[in-house]
Amino acid sequence: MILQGLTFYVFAAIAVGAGVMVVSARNPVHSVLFLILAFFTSAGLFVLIGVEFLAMVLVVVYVGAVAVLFLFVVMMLDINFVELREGFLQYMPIGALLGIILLVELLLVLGTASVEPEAMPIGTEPIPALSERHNTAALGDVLYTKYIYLFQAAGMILLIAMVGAIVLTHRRRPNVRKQVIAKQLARRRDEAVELKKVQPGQGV
Amino acid sequence: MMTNAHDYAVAAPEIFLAAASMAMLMIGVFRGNGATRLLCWLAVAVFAVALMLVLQAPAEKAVTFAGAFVTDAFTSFVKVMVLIASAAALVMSLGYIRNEGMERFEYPVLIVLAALGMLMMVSANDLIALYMGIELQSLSLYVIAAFKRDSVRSTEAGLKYFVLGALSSGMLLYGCSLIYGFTGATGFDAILAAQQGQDHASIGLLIGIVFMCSGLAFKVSAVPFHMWTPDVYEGAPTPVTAFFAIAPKIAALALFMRALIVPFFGIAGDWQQILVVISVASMLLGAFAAIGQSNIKRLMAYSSIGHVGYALIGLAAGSAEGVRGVLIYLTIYLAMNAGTFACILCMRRKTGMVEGIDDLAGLAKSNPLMAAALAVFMFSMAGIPPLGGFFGKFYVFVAAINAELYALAVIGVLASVVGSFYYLRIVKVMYFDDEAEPFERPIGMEMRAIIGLTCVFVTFFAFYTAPFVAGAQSAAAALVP
Amino acid sequence: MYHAIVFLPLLAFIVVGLFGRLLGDRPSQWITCGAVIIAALLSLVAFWQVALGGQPLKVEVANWIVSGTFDVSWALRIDQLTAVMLVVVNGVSALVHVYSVGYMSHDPHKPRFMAYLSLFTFAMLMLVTADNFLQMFFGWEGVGLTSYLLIGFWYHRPSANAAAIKAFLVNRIGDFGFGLGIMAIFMVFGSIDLDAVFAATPGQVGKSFEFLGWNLDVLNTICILLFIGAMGKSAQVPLHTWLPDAMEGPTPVSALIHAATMVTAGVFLVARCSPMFEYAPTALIVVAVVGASTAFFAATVGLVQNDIKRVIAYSTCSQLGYMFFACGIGAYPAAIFHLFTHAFFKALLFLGSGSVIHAMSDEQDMRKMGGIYKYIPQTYGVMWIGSLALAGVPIFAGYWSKDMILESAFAAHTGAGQYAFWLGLAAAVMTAFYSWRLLFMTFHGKPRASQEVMSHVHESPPSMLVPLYFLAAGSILSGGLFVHFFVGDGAAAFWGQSILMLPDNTVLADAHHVPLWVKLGPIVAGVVGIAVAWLFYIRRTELPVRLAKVHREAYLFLLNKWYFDELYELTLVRPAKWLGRVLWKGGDGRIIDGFGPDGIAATVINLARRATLLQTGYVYHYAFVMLIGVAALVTWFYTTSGGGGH
Amino acid sequence: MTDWPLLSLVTFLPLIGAAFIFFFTQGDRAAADRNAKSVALMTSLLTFLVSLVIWANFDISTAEFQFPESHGWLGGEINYRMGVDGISLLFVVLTAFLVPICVLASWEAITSRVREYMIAFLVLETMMIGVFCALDFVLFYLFFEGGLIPMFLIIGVWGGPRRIYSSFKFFLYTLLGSVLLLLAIIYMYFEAGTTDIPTLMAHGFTAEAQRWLWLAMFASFAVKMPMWPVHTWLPDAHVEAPTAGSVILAGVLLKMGGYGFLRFSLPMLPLASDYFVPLIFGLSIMAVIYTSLVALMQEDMKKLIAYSSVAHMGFVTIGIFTFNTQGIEGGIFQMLSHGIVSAALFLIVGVVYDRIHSRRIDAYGGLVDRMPIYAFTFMVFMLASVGLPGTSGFVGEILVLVGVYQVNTWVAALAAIGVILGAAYMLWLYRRTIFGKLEKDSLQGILDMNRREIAFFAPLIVMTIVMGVYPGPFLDVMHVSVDNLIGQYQAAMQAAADGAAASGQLAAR
Amino acid sequence: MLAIFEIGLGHYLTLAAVLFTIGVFGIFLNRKNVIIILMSIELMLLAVNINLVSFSAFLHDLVGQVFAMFVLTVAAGEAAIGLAILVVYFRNRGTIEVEDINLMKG
Repeated sequence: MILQGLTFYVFAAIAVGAGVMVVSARNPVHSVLFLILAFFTSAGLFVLIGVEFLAMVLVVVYVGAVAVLFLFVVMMLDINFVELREGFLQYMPIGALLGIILLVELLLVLGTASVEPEAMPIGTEPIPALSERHNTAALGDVLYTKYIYLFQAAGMILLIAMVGAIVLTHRRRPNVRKQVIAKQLARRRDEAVELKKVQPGQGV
Repeated sequence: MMTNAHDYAVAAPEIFLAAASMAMLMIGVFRGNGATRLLCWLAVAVFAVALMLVLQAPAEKAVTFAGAFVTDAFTSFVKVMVLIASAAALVMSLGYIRNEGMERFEYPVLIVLAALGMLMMVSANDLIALYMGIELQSLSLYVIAAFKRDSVRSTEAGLKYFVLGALSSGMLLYGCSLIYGFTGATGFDAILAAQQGQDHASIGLLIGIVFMCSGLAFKVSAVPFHMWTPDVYEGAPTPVTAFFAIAPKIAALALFMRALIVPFFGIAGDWQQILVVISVASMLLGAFAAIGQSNIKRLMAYSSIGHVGYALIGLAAGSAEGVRGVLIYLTIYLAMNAGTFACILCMRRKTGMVEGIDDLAGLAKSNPLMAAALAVFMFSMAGIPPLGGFFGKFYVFVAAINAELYALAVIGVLASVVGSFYYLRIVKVMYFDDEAEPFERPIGMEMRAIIGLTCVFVTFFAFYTAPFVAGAQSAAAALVP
Repeated sequence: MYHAIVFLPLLAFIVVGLFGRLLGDRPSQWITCGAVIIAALLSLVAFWQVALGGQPLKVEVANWIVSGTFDVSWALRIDQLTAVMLVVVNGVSALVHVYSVGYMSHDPHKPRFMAYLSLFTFAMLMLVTADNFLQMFFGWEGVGLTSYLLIGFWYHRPSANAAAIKAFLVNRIGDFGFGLGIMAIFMVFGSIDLDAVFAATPGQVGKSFEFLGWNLDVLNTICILLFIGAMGKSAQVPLHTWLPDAMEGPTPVSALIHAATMVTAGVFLVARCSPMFEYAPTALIVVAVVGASTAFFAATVGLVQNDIKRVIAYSTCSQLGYMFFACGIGAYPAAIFHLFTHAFFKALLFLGSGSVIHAMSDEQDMRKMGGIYKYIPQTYGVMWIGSLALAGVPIFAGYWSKDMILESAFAAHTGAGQYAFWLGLAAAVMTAFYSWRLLFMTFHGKPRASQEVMSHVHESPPSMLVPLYFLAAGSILSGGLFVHFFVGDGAAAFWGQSILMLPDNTVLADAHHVPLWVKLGPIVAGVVGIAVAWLFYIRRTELPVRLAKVHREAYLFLLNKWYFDELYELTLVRPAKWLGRVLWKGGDGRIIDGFGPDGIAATVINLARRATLLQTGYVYHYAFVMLIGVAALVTWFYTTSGGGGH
Repeated sequence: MTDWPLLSLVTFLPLIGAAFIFFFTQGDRAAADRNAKSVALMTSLLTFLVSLVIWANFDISTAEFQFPESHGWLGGEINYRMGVDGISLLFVVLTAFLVPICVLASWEAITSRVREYMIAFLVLETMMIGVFCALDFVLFYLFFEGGLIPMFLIIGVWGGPRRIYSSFKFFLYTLLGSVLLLLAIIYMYFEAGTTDIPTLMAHGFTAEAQRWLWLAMFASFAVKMPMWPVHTWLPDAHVEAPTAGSVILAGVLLKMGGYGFLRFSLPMLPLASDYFVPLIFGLSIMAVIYTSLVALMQEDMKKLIAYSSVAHMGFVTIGIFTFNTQGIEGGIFQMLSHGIVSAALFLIVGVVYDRIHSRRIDAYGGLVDRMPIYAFTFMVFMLASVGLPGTSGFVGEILVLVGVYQVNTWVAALAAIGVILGAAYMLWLYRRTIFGKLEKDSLQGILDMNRREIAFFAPLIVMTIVMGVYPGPFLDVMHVSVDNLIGQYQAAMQAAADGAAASGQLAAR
Repeated sequence: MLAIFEIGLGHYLTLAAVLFTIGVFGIFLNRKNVIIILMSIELMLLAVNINLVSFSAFLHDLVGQVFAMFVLTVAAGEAAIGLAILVVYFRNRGTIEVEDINLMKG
């Protein structure tokens, strides 16, 4: 019990600290790395409450793909880190105050929240006991049946992401020569070589 | 819980759109950018087919995919509008993308995908479906906002839209998570059931609703979540702006209505307060900020903010009359905006597109028909009878008065007077000012058709209001218990 | 026939007014003169039948305004009073028409002038034949209009235009009272038909109603309101200022409108309403006092005027005062009698002076005349006759009526009566004085005009002289001939129902039994006045100048007509203009528009500028605004739902 | 004959004409312009003819709405209903009468965009006639507001130098007033379940609701009227509008406010109308005296006449709110009369404006020398404007004064002072333009009115005199309807008094 | 003493709220470059996921996890699009400093 609690606090503290560093680190590369850290600790917290599959996904998808993508872009764009310019901090106090008010309210409301599963309506998807069904399997049970519609929609979203990323960033450079193997293979002799009769004394 | 063929049939338009989009993508990939024009017309045909599918769907409520997807008279009504708006936006783009070097085959595909997202939004009956629909639509929109990728303005628009959009979907999601947590369900019907017996929402749920509303308000660009609108409208390629101004607004408003009215009908008194605030703020800001504009696209952005404010009056009423009012409002809004943007897309000189309001000077002399049409749209937007815009306002005010939101109604009409000022200014520029350099002619057939049809629709709306009212009525009845 | 009397002039007006330029001068004159002469002759017939025959009648023409119980018709009421007026109006009008043919012979706008005259005649006839107050008001305003048109006939002259407007406006002020009176009558009696009102009058005695917040006696209030109208039209103090200025009009106009007919409409009104005034003692006192004051005031001013027409104008004013105070003491027949005689001799005087002016090449200033009696003997003669009649020298018409009035005033034995009597007597002296002053200054002494003018002095053409003879005859005969019917023993029979005098109003009868000195008073006054005038202007011509120097203030006071015009300019005209400008520039411009549309527009534009300033273009500001929205809403719900509740 | 939808015909006939011009007068500009003018004239004359037919078939013995038409429209109880009674009929005729005159008056004055101008005018005519024929409140509002659009364009496109300011002011001002009316309509719709005007008249709203509704309507009608202090749009609009625009503005559009009071405020909200009488009287008197004083100082002819319009409309409101026959009939008659007289006065200004292109009073003087016919015409209308007996202006004024005198003598007296001032500024105007010496060089060659101008002034003069001398036919039309109106009002007041008495008794127990 | 080690729903929600707020702060207080904003958004989504997952666990309801999974999917797509837009913007302007993104305003 205590161990569980302690683990939570440690992970939570690291997550928050990493979060703060993400937004405040001067070097964007550091920010990405702190983001990865935040994801890792969150994955740990997920495991703590028995949500194994999502913890996996978080690490694999996020850390493995998204965060790396960020890193890649940061590197690619070669962003020089700039100092804060003058005068930009003048609204900082108001903004911070507002954010903190919001946070305090959220905490006051949510910090003490508790739910009683019994009071909840029937028709939702109860988590089967871990002994009966793995978390991953349980998810798989519903994902491809009950949530097939959303699953397909997620597919469409990824399709859009792909199309969108390509359409925006992919450039055909007109002056770059590319090797087209098929073209090379399809080339015949008579296309490449032209025979000319050369009149004597006149040159080509 | 297995889905069967019948379930799929309910979602036929969406499935068709999804399939068609992929097919179009294939055509595009194989035929290259030269097929853009073909694909555009194909997309229009796809929308037409989807429209037929929507229309042939039964009017009674059908829920499928484990409660995540719903069709009824309301969804049909809205989907028809969304599809028409999308098709119109595409048709309007034809000339522009040719002239502006935007002829890339992904454009129609992305529009179809966005439309798919909108249809999903309209039919969403579950928080997850809501989110997925919104994202499907938004991601497409982010991309087409930045579609003119060599233009600083277009990409800046895309960037701003994306950043703020992502922020808003973060808020929306946060709200959804709270709603889920405090009701234990994501399905709208289940959420309603979960609150059975409670006449007041818990504060946690309320905060969830606030966050969700702010996310949705962002999508309809209601104040104070509107900030992206002017910049994005100005920066995005004009046909894209036209698209932005119409279809996603309609879909998002429909979603807004369903997401508040269906699951939270019992605590309407709570969320109405939110709506009243953002509605008033939108009307006022739309009216005031537009006055200072010199770019017509930017002006249209503020104008749409104002219009959303009016539409939200209907939602704030939270009644069947209110929903009816919003639907009628949106119908006319669709026609007015389509027509106006078609006119804006005709603002073309030898040097390229122009967007200044001053560029319209003396249009009444150089192109009287277009000027007349634009004037009709402007007066209609100002809500002057007997043009269509009046009826939109009329019905939302009907709802407001019925819900005893007198102050809201009074502010609304006063804001409409202020708002009419800038609409008049456009008429003034066209009719009273001296001639500027005329626009390039001829205007394409498709533009003429759109301007003509919408103009006739708006002008003579008074003559056939009844069927629309009846349709909206039954649609509203399907939504409001 | 009665239709013809009233509508012939209208017909003439329409024909000549619309087609005058097509017809030409001569036919226009023929048409108008012919129509009015016929009407005049018919009026004599009417006088014969109605007045002497004692057969009043009514002619319905058409209905006019019907609105609920407010039912007004066009109708002609021909009773004895009307018949007398018909004779006066049409008679004088016919003569003036004829006179104008000669007088206006050099004017380029003859048809217009003739048409106006005919229109005036019509309006005046509508006034005197009115069977209800509204029709009377129609005529009332109609004569006002034509008066306006004719005063401003020479529209090139700024002074003529100003005088015309002044006449119209001052009359409007009077009409204001008249109008309120009519409304009050309708409210009280439920009708404005004369018969109905008069029949119901006795029932209203002593009753009171609310008027402008006060509780006032019905009949007195109504009568005073009507009398305000009469004051305006008949140039009684303080609404007299327009009449002298009206002399800017052509002289025939002055004769017809501003001496014989229109200005007497007020007297006619009071006489016509005698059935009401008889029951309104307070109103009668007001009438008497105002009339007497005017008689005196106008006479004083007349003493020093230099314009020949103005002298006569003030004299008219003064004589009208006589008529009013006659009414005020209840001697309506005496008033009408004076009206009747006055019409002749005053028209005569005006037309005579017109003849003089004509002779002097349009010179009106008496100081530039003198010594012309030899050149225009006929005019000189008729002027004498007119002056004698005016001064009330026995045998002449004026004697009979004026004498009667003064005697009645004395006989009334009331405070107002005494006031009127003494002032009237004083005015009689002055009347005689200024009449002969006029005669002497104009015709006697050394010629003061330029040589050139004097060389052109000539007697007027027959078309001008013939009317003068007619009028001269009237000035001599109309008094003695009709005294029996108007105020004598035959009066009661003559007037019949048209003038009501209550049984206890025996003023007419009493007038015949006043002390001898009272009877002689007017004659003595006349003689004294003439004598003084002779002394001043024939015998000792330096006296007036000395007198004026010694009593400079008094002289200036009189010369400037008691400063009435200046007073009005200062208290009414200028403040109105000032107020108009202030309300326009300040009220409309600065306050209403400033805080209203323009102010709101400026505010809106200002707000618009601020609203666009919010849109900084920075993403983080946008995000911040969104955050503000969310935070505000969350806070709102957090605080309203009690905070932290579940 | 009465089976025909005469009212729809008279309402939409001009619209058909406008459509005809829009579609069929193309081609060569001069020819198209000529054709457009002819079509507009024919259409408006035909409309006038139809309106006369309506008048001829009108039964003056009943207060019912006649020539009724009813079709489903917006669903619910909002229907397309038309009908006229004694109050509205004459306004229809007045409108139809003035438009051909306006078309004629614009014949040569308008040289640019003639087709558009004629279309705007015909559309405007449809809206104006529709206002007076509509028997459904929403339909009424539709026409009421719809007229703003063509009028805005007429002022803005064909107006004077400050036309933009004026047209905006006109549009926004009137719109601001009207939108509150819309809310009132909606509220009434919910209270009574219908927007059918006769039904609403019979519906008794609570005293509290009446006051709010009344104020909302007042906002609209007072601006339209215009009443002091919301009148400032009028002088500007009048000054800048082209002649025919001013004519219609003064002749018909202002009447809509008065008509609104008569048709809606009085019968539907009798208690509130009674309650607000002091307000109306106060503002009206203010209008009469204030604007008369202001008019006195004007230097612009049109502005002067515009201010005089405000003053005259003050009489109308006074008359309407007397609640007695004379007052109301006087108010209506005054509106009709003013519709003709002020319209004519604007035309009068237009005549010289077309020649000299100045509206400043001091640009003129001595016109009678060169323009005697003009001077005569001006004289007639000037006199009618000052309410000289025998002209139409008098009948209305005296009826109003008689009516109000029975209610409040102070108001009558102050209004009568307005009459004096009215005479002052009109005579002053006349003197400065027509009389005096013709000294200005610009006026030396000025021509008198031509045949066309005489042609459209002649009917106006005839109407002015006829209505002044023999107003019977006009008053007869309204008697029964006005009596009915007053009857309803008195019944409502009685009922309220009874109710108060009953509740008082209850409280006493 | 032991009570604070009793980890309940509130703890998770608190953590999520803090992370969410940090994310929001990151967006509107960040003056450096847009990429940080994108990362802040990821932080927000992470917070949402924590919310969903913890609700799911405490409600014994699988839907929350399903939801979280979809959120993750979408977030990946969103990141891709966002970065793509960022790249084209960078190509056009040569900068992604937040201060510089204000070509359009008013």
